[in-house]
Amino acid sequence: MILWALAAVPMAGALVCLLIPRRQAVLGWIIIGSAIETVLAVIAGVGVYRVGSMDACLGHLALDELSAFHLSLVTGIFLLSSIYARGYFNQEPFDPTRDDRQARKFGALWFSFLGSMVGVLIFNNVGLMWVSMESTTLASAFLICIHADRLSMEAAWKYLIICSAGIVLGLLGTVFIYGASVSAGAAGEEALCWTDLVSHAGQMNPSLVKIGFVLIVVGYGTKIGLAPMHTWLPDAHSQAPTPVSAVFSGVLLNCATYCICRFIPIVAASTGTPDWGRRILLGFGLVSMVVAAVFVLVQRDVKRLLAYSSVEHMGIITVGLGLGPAGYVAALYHTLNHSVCKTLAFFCAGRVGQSYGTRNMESISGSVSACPVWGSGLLAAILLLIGCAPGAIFMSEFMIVRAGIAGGHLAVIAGFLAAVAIVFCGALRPAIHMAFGDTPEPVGALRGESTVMRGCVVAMTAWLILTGMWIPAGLTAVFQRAARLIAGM
Amino acid sequence: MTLDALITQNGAAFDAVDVPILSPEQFRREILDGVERGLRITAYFGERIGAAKTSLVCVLADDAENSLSVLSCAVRDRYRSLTPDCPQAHLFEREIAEQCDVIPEGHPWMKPVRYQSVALPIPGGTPFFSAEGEVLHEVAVGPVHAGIIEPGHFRFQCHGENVLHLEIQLGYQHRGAESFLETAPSPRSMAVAESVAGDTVIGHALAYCNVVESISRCAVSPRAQALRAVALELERLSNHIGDLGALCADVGFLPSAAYFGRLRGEFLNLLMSLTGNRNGRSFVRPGGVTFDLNDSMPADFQARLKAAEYDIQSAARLMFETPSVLARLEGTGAVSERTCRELGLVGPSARSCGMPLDVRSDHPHGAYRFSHIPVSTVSGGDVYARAMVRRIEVERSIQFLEDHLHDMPEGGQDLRNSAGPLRSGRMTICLVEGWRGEIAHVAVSGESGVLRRYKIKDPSFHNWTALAMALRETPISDFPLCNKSFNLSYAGHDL
Amino acid sequence: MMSGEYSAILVLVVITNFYILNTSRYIISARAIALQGCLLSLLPLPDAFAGSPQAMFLSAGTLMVKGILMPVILIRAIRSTDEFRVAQPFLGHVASVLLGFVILVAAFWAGAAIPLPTRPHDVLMGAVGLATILTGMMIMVNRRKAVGQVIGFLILENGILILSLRISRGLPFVIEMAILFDVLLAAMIFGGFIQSVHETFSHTDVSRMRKLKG
Amino acid sequence: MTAWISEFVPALFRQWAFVLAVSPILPGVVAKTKAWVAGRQGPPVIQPYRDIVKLFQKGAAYSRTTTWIFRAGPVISFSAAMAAVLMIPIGGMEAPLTFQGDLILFAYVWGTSRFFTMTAALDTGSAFEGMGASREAVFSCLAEPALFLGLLTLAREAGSLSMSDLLSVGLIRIWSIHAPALCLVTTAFIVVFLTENSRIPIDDPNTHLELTMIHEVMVLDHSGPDLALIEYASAVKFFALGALLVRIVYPIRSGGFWAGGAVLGIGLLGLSILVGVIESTMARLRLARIPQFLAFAFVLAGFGVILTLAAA
Repeated sequence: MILWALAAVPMAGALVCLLIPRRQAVLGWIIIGSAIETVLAVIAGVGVYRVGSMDACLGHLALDELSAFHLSLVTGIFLLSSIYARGYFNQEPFDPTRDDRQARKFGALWFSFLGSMVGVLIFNNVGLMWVSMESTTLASAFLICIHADRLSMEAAWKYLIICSAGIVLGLLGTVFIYGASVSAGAAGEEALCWTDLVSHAGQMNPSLVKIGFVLIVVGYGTKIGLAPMHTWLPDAHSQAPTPVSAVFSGVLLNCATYCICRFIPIVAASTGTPDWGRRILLGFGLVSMVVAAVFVLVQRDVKRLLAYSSVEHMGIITVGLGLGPAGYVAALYHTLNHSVCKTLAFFCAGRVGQSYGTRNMESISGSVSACPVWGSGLLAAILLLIGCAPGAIFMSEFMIVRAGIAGGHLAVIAGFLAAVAIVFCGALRPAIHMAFGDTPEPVGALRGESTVMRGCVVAMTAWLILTGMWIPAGLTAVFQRAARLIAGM
Repeated sequence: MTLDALITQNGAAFDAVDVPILSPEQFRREILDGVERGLRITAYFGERIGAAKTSLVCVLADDAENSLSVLSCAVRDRYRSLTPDCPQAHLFEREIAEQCDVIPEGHPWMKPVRYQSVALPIPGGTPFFSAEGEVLHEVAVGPVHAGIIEPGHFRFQCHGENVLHLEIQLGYQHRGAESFLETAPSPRSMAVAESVAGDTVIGHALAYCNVVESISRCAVSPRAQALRAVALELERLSNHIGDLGALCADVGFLPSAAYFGRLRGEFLNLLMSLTGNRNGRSFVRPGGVTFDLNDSMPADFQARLKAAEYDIQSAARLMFETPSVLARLEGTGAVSERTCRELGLVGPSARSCGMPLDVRSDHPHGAYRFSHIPVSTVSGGDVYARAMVRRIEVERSIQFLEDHLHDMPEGGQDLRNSAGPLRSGRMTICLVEGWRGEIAHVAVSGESGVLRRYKIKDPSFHNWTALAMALRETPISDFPLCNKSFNLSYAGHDL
Repeated sequence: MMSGEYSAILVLVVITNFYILNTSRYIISARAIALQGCLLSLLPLPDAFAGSPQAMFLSAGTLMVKGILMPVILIRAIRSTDEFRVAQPFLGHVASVLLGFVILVAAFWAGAAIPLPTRPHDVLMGAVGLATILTGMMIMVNRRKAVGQVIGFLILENGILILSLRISRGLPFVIEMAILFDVLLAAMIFGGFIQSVHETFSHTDVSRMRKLKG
Repeated sequence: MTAWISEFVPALFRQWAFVLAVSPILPGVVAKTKAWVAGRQGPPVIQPYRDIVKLFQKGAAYSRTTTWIFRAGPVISFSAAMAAVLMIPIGGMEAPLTFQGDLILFAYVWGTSRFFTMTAALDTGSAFEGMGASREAVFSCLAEPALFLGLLTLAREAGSLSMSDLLSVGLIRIWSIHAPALCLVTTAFIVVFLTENSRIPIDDPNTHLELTMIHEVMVLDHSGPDLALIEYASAVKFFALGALLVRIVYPIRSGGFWAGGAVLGIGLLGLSILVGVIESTMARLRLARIPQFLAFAFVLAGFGVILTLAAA
């Protein structure tokens, strides 16, 4: 029942957006709709952890510990971004005749985007999961170029083409997995249901599964932003309106990682050894980290810097997924930390950028004094992102390193640490430059500030620092139960 | 903006002494300024005055303001050439040099335009552009050609199949048309005017008649004006359709070629019904026209036009929707809008570069003053664009004719008024949009009803250079196609 | 259906690929895509005659979406941008056709390596599917204009349909339909995007969009 | 030895007589078809015979710059054509001249003919003819791989390198197994056929535009009997390559030489009409696009090879 509701709220939300005449009302409705969805997701999540996984619609819709975790994260970040969007868009120049229509369009696409991501998470059938993933691309492409200027158009086109082509390879991989499933004796729709796939993965034709898995990693990896398929990511993230960037970086990438997680147990079971699939993930993860580390050094645009940081963190998560059960826990923890932290970073960067009228890091300086909340938020977010010590991200990276050393992947860990160190140095300098130094004149005043939003920033920062020092036991349990699913137990 | 020039209009006569005589330097600056502002040199010629003096006269057309400005200056035997700063003057200056023995100093490429006098080298007897290099080769074509066409020499500098440069040498057909017309109007001069270019009989005859009527202040009845427009459009139609057919034949696309070939005949036959011959000769005469349409003919014409229009539509659709034809036409022999502006192209060639130039709407005369034809422009400047302009113009001309025939002005006995003797010392500029483009006739009358100076400018005079430019970096095998797409007149150029 | 006809359909699919590689006119490419879609809709027919109503629906759905709707959307997008003219691809036509041939050879070699052939045409089908996928990718990379990339994408998508038929006689019905719907949606969004790109840039030459780097 | 001669010589002359009698009608049929499609009357189908007779009755003009090569060109190209037709089996019978590998001879005899036509053209020293020769060289170079790949497919399936075996009734068996592959090869051969015979869309035999011609520009300077030989040789070439195509499409054994010849003749008429229709519905390709077209033919033939290999 609650699964139906989860699916229905975004659809209804999108329709309602199209009917609302005024821009302010649309922006308000977005918050309300996301809040409803978040409440539903949290209720469902709590239910899953209390009672166990649930399903609906003849097993087509299902929610287990892994998807419940991601679902809560997705809806939570969406809610925060919706709140932020209101303030952010009010700062933009106002054009009543055009903006009402644009806001309606934005709202409808925003909800479709949310809906398709929820779809990815609640479909039990990996085929439908693919369909939802492809829909996220279609729904979000227009979000990037909501302002329809040349740069955002270019970014959106790149995003649309690269991700569509990439995700189609994911379909091909799914087809191979389906072929393997049929070879194991399954038939009809069940042959692609995840639960059934896992249960008879042992009888599947290993070579079909292997081909399929490689294609899946490449396909969904495009959407994750793994190098060398990452080229769309910096453009799309930097050109999209900031709330959209936050959602992209904070949850869209996670959804794609989630898709890969679903296939890990199948590969492990059918090839008979968990190592084969893990090696692929380690490889892609490390390459992404190194590429991102190199590009972080040469960035000037603050949002591009954050985008490359996303590539790096996705690499970290992928490496974590390649390190076995201990790595799964760390990767999931890192997923949470990265989402919260990157969202925070984009929020602050967007507001600071609006205030300075530029996103060029060299032109931004002294933001801590010019706009205290956002400037110090940005500093804190970047410091946390690059893994400064008393932070959640430091903790999760530390857990990954520990898992790697425990698993004997010393070379991998060496590369991992090197990349993290480069990013640390590369991002520290601009962060300090942006935060301190002389404030150039004039810095525009920010309109549409809300106490709620400032509160959110403070809360998010606090959360990140607190969980870095002390992880609540409940949270650990969540990660462990989700990791058990990835491990196929 | 004060311009030291006489502002006049198409077909208006004025006293020749009213034309301001500027100093050579001022003259030069005025022309350059004008061209800078977007005016075109429509005619530029010399007239000998006295023993060692030549008066240079330049007519600039302001297409936006529908006006013409005339300015002149007197030079002795040399002056500073305009061509380096204003490329569209290049051929005019070469022509002046051989007609009046005035040397434009600094002209980059002084060569004979025509075979004008024994003192000067003959066309083809002077060096050509040449390119040196191991991998370059030269191809010479003409003046005698494989097909039954007029004489002209083409010299290609090629790099493999691609043309680096094409130089066109004409002038083999020079007959002295201008000097034949520098007399009092007579039946003979009418025949000369009609033979300036054999395929533009109506156009040149009309221009000549406009000149005579304007100088002798002879009024032409509305019905005669209307009939002239009908004849002019029929000439345009038959030639445009013939060109479309020839383009198809050149790319080896037979169905449309055969179709257009037959349809061209339809329009020639219409012209014959109107004028008594398929070329439209002896129809336009000073003071009016020689034949009228009787009561039943407009309806008959309309019916025939309707039928032809339907056939043209289907043949054109076949041509413009066959991929193999389009592949040949598109992107072949492109002339950029800038080149078009610099060379001062006219007619369909200019309109295919997106320049809305059309005498019928920019400088309307006769019947075009009352009923307008929309200007048809296409962008791209390639063979496709030139073909497309013709196709659109065919449609619009037929539309124009149908409307026009529907309400022809009533006419009485004044179909052909008598043009009196020419008034002396008058000058006039008459522009006509022939099917190839702007035909300009400029005349100055002398004493006792004689035309003292008669200057003819056929549109080909501007457009030949465009063919050379179109060929650059184009495979030499596309030359015939490009040539056909311009379909310029050798005789009109050579006069 | 007889075996010769079945392989003839696959051969025709490959020929349409080459035809698209060879042409520089987008309207014609779009028509070739339509033809390819129609050919694809014939592929599930043997199963349909063998008594599978789902295969029948799949065939009808493919015909509807890939044979009719998508090409119509594409052609409308091309017409709206007013750019039917030749845009030289990065790699010349001769080179791309020859590269397509190399891809074909490679696809035959690799197609034979796909495990589990069960039916007589599986080798050919696997090869054709792979060749179509690779050709689609090549076209996406090689074309300058937005429309060209979309055409490449649609060919890629067609290749995956063939390969899915090869591997497992098509995905489960519901999913196949969902994918078709998704692809249709994608085509519509691509079409809309091409128009917006045209409005914003007044051309659709993707190779000239290179402001975003690094 | 004598028995062989008594068998070979009549067969030889019978073949020549047939080819010489039939071939000139084919261009006539093409012209008639084109005229008919365009709604014209057109020249009579026997016009090529008349032209050849007329040209033989005329004298020839030779430029002072030319040498013996210029005069040898037409003779050699005609002789080559006559030699090549000896390898064509008519009606499924053995050809007068047949041995293992005559396939390659068949292809290269045309090469010789082309070589001498080109050198004769270059011998004139005219820029036009030089251009024509260079174009001919490039395009025949590109057409040859397609021809060879196609023949290779057939030879592999027939298990023989002889034209007579290749085009025997064994083809029916190959059709039953490799129908798609043979269709591809046939299509490629049609392209090669159009190229070798300089027909639209490769070349326009009727154009008078010397700058765009390929084959015709090379023979601009020939006149009289030389031109007649060239015209005759090109008709024979049309016949020979056409016979190959007709045989592949319609590989039925029909009793005896004359019955087979009749079938072949009808097939060639059909082919001529097809060529006429193609010429009437297509524009000529831009010169720069011809390699693309030929590459397409090559790919088709290559695909045929792959299909037969994959099926094995």
